[in-house]
Amino acid sequence: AKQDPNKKKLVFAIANDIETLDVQQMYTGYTPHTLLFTPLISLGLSNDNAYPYLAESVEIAADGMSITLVFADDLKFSNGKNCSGQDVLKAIERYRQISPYASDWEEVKEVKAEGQKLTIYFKEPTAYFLPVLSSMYSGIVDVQEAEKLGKEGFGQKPVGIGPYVLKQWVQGSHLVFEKNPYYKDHLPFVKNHGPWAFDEVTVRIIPDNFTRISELEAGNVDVTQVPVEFLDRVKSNSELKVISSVGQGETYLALNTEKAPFSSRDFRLALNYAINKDEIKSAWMGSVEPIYGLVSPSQLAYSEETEKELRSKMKYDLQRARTILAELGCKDTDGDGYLEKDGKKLSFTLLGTSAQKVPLTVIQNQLKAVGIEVKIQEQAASYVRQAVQDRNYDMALRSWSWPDPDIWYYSFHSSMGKDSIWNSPELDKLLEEQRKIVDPKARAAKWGEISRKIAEDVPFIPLYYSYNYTAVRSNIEGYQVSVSGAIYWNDAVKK
Amino acid sequence: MAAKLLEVSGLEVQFDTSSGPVRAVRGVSFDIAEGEVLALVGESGCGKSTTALSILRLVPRPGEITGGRIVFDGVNLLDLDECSMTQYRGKQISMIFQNPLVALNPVYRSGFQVQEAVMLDKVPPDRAWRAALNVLKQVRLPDPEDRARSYPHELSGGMRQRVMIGMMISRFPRLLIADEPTTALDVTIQAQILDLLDDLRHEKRMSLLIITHDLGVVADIADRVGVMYAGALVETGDVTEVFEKPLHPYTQLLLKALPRGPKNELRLESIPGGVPNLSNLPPGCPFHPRCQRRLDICSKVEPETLEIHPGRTVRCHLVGGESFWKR
Amino acid sequence: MLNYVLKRLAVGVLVIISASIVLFSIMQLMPGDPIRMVADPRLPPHRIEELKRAWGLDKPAYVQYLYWMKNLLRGDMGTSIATGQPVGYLIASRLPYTLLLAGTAMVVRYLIGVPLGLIAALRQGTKLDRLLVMATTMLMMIPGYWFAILLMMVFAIKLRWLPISGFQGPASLVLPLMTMVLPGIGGTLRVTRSEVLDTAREPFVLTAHAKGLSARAVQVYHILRNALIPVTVSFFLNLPWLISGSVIIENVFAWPGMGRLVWGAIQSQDLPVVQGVFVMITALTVVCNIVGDIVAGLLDPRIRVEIEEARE
Amino acid sequence: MEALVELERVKKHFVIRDGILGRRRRFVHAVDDVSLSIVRGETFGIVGESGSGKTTIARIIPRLVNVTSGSVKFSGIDICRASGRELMLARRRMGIVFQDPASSLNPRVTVAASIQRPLQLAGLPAKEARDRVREVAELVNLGTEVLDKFPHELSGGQQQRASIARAIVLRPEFVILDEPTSALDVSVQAQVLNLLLDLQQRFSLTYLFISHNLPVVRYLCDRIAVMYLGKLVELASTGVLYREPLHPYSLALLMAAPPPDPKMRNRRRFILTGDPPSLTNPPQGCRLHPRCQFAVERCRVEEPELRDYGSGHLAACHRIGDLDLGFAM
Amino acid sequence: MSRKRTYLKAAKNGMFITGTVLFLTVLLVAVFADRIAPHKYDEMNIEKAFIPPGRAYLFGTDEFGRCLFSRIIYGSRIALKIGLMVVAIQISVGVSVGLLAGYFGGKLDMILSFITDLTWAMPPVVLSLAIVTVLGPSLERVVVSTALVSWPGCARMVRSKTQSIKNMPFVEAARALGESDLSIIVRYILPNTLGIVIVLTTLQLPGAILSTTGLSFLGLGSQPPSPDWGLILSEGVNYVSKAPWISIFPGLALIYTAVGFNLMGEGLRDILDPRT
Ligand SMILES: Nc1ncnc2c1ncn2[C@@H]1O[C@H](COP(=O)(O)OP(=O)(O)OP(=O)(O)O)[C@@H](O)[C@H]1O
Ligand SMILES: Nc1ncnc2c1ncn2[C@@H]1O[C@H](COP(=O)(O)OP(=O)(O)OP(=O)(O)O)[C@@H](O)[C@H]1O
Ligand SMILES: [Mg+2]
Ligand SMILES: [Mg+2]
Repeated sequence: AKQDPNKKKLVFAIANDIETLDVQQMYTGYTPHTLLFTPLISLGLSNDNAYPYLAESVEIAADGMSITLVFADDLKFSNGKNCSGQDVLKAIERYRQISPYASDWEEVKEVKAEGQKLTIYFKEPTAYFLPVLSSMYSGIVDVQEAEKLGKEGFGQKPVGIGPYVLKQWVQGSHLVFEKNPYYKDHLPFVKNHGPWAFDEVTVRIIPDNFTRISELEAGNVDVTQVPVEFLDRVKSNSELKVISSVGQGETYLALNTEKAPFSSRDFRLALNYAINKDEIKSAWMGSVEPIYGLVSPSQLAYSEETEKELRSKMKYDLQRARTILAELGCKDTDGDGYLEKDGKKLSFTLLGTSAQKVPLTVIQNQLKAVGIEVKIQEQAASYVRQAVQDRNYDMALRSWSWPDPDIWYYSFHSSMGKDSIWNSPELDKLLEEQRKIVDPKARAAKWGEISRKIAEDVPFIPLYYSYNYTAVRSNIEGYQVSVSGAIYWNDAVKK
Repeated sequence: MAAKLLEVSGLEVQFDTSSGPVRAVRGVSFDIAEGEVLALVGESGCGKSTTALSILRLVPRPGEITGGRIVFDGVNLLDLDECSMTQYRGKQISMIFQNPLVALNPVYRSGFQVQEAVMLDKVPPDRAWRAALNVLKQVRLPDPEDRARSYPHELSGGMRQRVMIGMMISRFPRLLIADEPTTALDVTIQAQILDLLDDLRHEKRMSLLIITHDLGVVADIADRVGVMYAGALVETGDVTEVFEKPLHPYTQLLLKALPRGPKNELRLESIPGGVPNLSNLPPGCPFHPRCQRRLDICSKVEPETLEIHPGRTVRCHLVGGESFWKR
Repeated sequence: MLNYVLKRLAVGVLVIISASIVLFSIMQLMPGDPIRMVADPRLPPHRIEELKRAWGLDKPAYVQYLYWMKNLLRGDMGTSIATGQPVGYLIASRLPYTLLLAGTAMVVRYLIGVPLGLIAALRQGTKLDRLLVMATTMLMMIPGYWFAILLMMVFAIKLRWLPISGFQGPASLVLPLMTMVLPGIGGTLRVTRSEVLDTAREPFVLTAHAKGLSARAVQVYHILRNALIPVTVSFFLNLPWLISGSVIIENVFAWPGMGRLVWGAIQSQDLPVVQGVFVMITALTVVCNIVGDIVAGLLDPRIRVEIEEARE
Repeated sequence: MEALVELERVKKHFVIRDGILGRRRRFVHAVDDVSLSIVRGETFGIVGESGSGKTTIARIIPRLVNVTSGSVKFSGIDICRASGRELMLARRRMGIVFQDPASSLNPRVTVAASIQRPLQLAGLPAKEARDRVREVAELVNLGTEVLDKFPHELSGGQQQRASIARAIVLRPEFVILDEPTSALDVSVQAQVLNLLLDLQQRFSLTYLFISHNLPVVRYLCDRIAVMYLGKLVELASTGVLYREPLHPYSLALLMAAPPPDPKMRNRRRFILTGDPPSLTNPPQGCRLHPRCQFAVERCRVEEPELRDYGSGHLAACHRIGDLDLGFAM
Repeated sequence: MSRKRTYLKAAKNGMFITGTVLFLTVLLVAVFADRIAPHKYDEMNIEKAFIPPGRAYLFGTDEFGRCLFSRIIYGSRIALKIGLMVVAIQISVGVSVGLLAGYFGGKLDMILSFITDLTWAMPPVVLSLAIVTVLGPSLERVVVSTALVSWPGCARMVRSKTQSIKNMPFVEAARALGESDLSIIVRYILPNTLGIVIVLTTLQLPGAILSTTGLSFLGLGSQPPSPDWGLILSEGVNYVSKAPWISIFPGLALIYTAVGFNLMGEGLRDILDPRT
């Protein structure tokens, strides 16, 4: 019997238009990039260790001063050209030159290639480096080809090493991929190491949620992200399966600590007690989980104890918030329902993006309950960032996602200049220390210390980390999912 | 006297406007003989154009012919259906309008507009074009070949009016209605057009119904004249008779209101007041508020049309009855 | 005539340049910069400065503009900061879809709107007339997103007659087309209706009747012919408007058009793309205006004279 | 005899700009080298075909348009060079009445307000102004009930009387009447003409009366100027002009309007052929020559000058003397 | 045309009456919003989220358990404010430009006409997107930017009307009386362009409301918890499958108001048209 041709096809749908296909030039990566470029290593299904992926083996020196990657002898680019350690080195050099994130490699002292072996030497032990190697940004490009095609040309016709190669790209509409016959990876937890079971993979760009979910339900899309508003609907559909994963990172409420009354720790503490994170969760249909520390469960260096401890200390307590505010001399003198301090009404702006409408509105409402007026201003994320940098704000919702908590380094360390929203010599020291701790347990403990320090000063208020939902058609089986939501399609088949 | 070509009797036209019905034409009766020129005069808004349009059954909405008969060559036009009426328009009766700029379609060449008319008689296009040129020559359009290829806005007022006349006589109608054919034109051009109309009428043996408010034009071209006031025909008669011995006070005053010499020779007789509003006519004779010789009856009963002798009628309480003979 | 067009084009170029300056200034006023718009927080400050320098964003605004202009004259519209792709390529790959949708929408809209307007005018004051006007008014006022979703639910999801989104052949065109066309019909209907009514009141129509043309002939050759002049012109005046005005529809139907491109570019302050699209649409507007004038001139000899006189 | 208004070699060329940025210019010689003077107390008539420059002259005198060259004097004041204040004062001594009564009054204000406005501008106190308005309204036979109406609620005759009232409310010496009756019905025209005569007698006004209706001009005017394509072709006192017109165009005008008398139907006619040519491109030589049956070669090349043929009878024609155009009218 | 006739025509014009009635209801609702609405527009009750329309909540509740009926009632104030503000700005810019260009002509006209053409040629959506993105989202900015790109139509119309009025005898007479240019523009020309301006206003109002809604939809307009219909609509579409009523009711309210204004404008046009 002839096989249904549809079974040999897989269709993804994504919401965002994609940028260049050159992973070394892009700012943000999406599904198409993962098809074309395979990361050097994998953090595994539970984000606990470094596993081989594109590299045949990965070895971290005990002192944390170097990482050695070995590649298969028959490693080939998607155009069939052999890829030696030297080629990988060239790709890394190109990355360090042109990628916006070249600074990820700043702590690297030297990279040496020897046959199919590549060794990365650090200036100091570098714990945070694994996520860099495990991200698709570290995908290997054919530098020779890139130089031939030029920056722009290569972005449209990339040559790298991934399970698929680009067949067709209709701007703004969809991309079609076909199998890369030369592909081979070394993931330890999958059976199939070649291209996947699908002859053709399509990635469609469908910005509107309603439309995307409708396409999914109609059977025209196999895999897509599900916005929480559509979760009920998708879950109730027996043809679909929902994979939920935990986002790596958190959303927090940044406070302008250089400006009264946010310069007062007690005031910030009062705000902390006034905000009910559980209510945000329920208003957002459970799609987020309250967080009190700095590390979310799917990140490296997470510690449950720290989280528990901080929760009991920092939990929502309306009464306490009111008491602190009263002690600070905030009083409703004119009976408008809002407090005044020194004759000035407590009225602040709250910046956030339009995607954060729910938490913004809930926080607005909660602060109203303690007598603080909040004016919401929805802005693009970069404006929020700029406003925070310029200290031109009262409160702002900010968030980020990265497998390693080291990302906080960029928000705190004094060397970040204006990007550092809060710093102190002790904090600087702690942040530098955690970078060098290679042992996961010890590193988690260090992060506990940092979290507690922050909870003490309350320079900002951690709010939540989010769940991500991905719908996959039920007739697709065999894929594996990591805690952070990465899906390994190697063994997947369509029934 | 030649046979009557057109007989209009008791014509009533009403406009249903938002401020109530307007009786634009009230019981108008007149006739035109073959080859005769009848002029209708009267002040603006007294229903002259409406009367003329009624004959072609082209009274625009919201106007409607509500009564009377229009007998053309023995056929009551008001009984015809729209389709047969089209057979009369242009072929039997045609009409030229006051302002030839707006009365010609700006997007077609003037020659085509004549040709289009000729082609209605099942004439093939090329012959129709030649016929059109011929007609334009007859109406004394200079350079007819050239002008026929011009668009209306490229022609002067006089030329346009000639194209218009050409278009309307191209199918040899038996009656030509000319609604203020010269009002929009300069006096020197007016003279040319009047001359042309007069010539055509003789050459083609057309009857002519000319509508104007210029008594000079009437005196110049008409055989007979009808004077209208507030939708009614108040006096008809032979031109010389009416001009010499007007019977209706309105006609009399009108003739005296015309300046005929320098100011120091005579003072103009002015008629007090203005033309009444047709939607709100005074009771009785519509002229009575302005009439210095009005009787009691004038403000109560509208006078009947009185035929003094064949072809001479008047509609006034002062004429006929006892009061007339007493004077 | 050619001379006239050339002169109009010259003014058009002036308009385009001024428009691009206006937009450039507006975009300069935006707080933040395109690099920050697209980058992760992982990007440290010194790296941002480096990238800005690489893109020439550290130069004074007028230098940036002149540079952009210089490249434009060489036919190079620059490179998108956010996506790293050539702007010319981005626009070229989106324009056909936009033109296909907007162009067809305009044509269909007029094909439906003009006859309906004619019917309404000929039946002026009747129930049918009122119904047509009312119904199209309602259509005109329905919020775009709403309408799009409604149509999608009915025709694509419930009835499964049409594809939901994307472009997979002519059938995909139907829904976006309907969303664009239906609200527009009202406008076309009204223009046609009032033009026909106005023309019907013109004295030359009376002339046409008086010379013995049948009612149908008068309607076709004298009323319609003249009334269609402004209607045709409005077609060309509306066309560019439609091209820029479809962000929402393109989003809903995942249509790979310019609206989405420019919307994304504005959000990420991708100046080269915004400028490129803007200039493109402005140019299209200018050209459409000129074409509209020429068509009007061809249809209406009175206008033609002005054009020809201007030429000497 | 004192000249109230004096025009000396007045030219007015309108520029019609077109092309891109108005680069191309064409000239309309609306008034071309016209000299005339209007004597205090007289009614001076101007006749001529449409577009011959009559209205332009009317607009030149109060400087509603600036002359291209030449000088305009109003009671000794050089209007063309007058300062703003002088001009304003001079303008207050003139009144203007236009042809179209319906658009002569601001449709958005009442008739009373329209008439009162000049007084207001002249700085009269409101109460006094209102009295004056009532006074003037009586003069022109406008009932007080009419004063509070809007222009469109009035009949044409009433509208025209209202605009006459506005023109004379400042007690001017000089009134410009630009075809004041041509939009009116015959019966109403007589009312207005009588009113004008009355006013002239009472206030010893000087009129400039523009019209193309010959009988009316003859009725009202003491002297008449005939214009053709921006040129003054003949100027004479009314009686003289009617008795012995010198210029063929004057004759054509006089003969063109048929008298309201059927007996005159078979009078001798003199009809100009052809249409008036374009003003942007007037014919060489005598401007009338393409339409004039008496034209000879000289008329085609040489432009005739305006010459005095005795007792202020001016005419510009090469063939005066060769022809006898005298008809008893 | 007398005033009485205008009233009569208005009384007989079905479109105008329907439009006026629709508009008046919106106006009344806006004025008495606090009395009509059973809840405050920002009163949250997260346990009561997503209650479908019914007895307890006429239009149901939204994701925060806010009463949708109350929000829409309060929203009418914003809708009217948007419409009137956009049109006010647009008309005042358009009218001034049109009057100046039309009256003075010459160089000034050339410059103003060029600016008008320029604004006309620029894609309005892109331009107002850019403006609002620059200034940051807020209702006022959306309003201003929408108005700033939509005045050329009005300017053109007023310009040509001014050109025709300025040659009317009554203006000429005014000049002869020594009226200043400013006085002529204000006293003589402006009042006479009022007719078309009024018609234009009512016809542009719904468009103004709709286009600001479009911008709100793209997240550029009012900020939460404002009961702006556009905002409710754009928030509601997220829940279009879970709670369709959140987006349906503001949509209906929008259509209701827009159709009201539109019919009123069309009606007014008929009424003020002297030919009918
Ligand atoms: N379309 C119309 N709608 C309403 N009333 C009309 C219409 N046409 C004419 N009338 C009325 O009919 C009356 C007669 O109009 P008509 O045009 O026949 O007068 P007229 O004598 O030809 O006037 P004029 O000398 O101004 O041409 C007018 O008073 C007018 O009120
Ligand atoms: N503002 C202007 N711009 C350009 N041309 C003008 C202007 N005003 C008048 N003209 C031209 O000047 C010429 C003389 O016009 P004017 O109004 O003085 O003539 P007229 O004798 O009063 O004519 P009518 O009898 O039609 O009123 C006309 O050809 C006219 O087109
Ligand atoms: Mg008439
Ligand atoms: Mg004039």
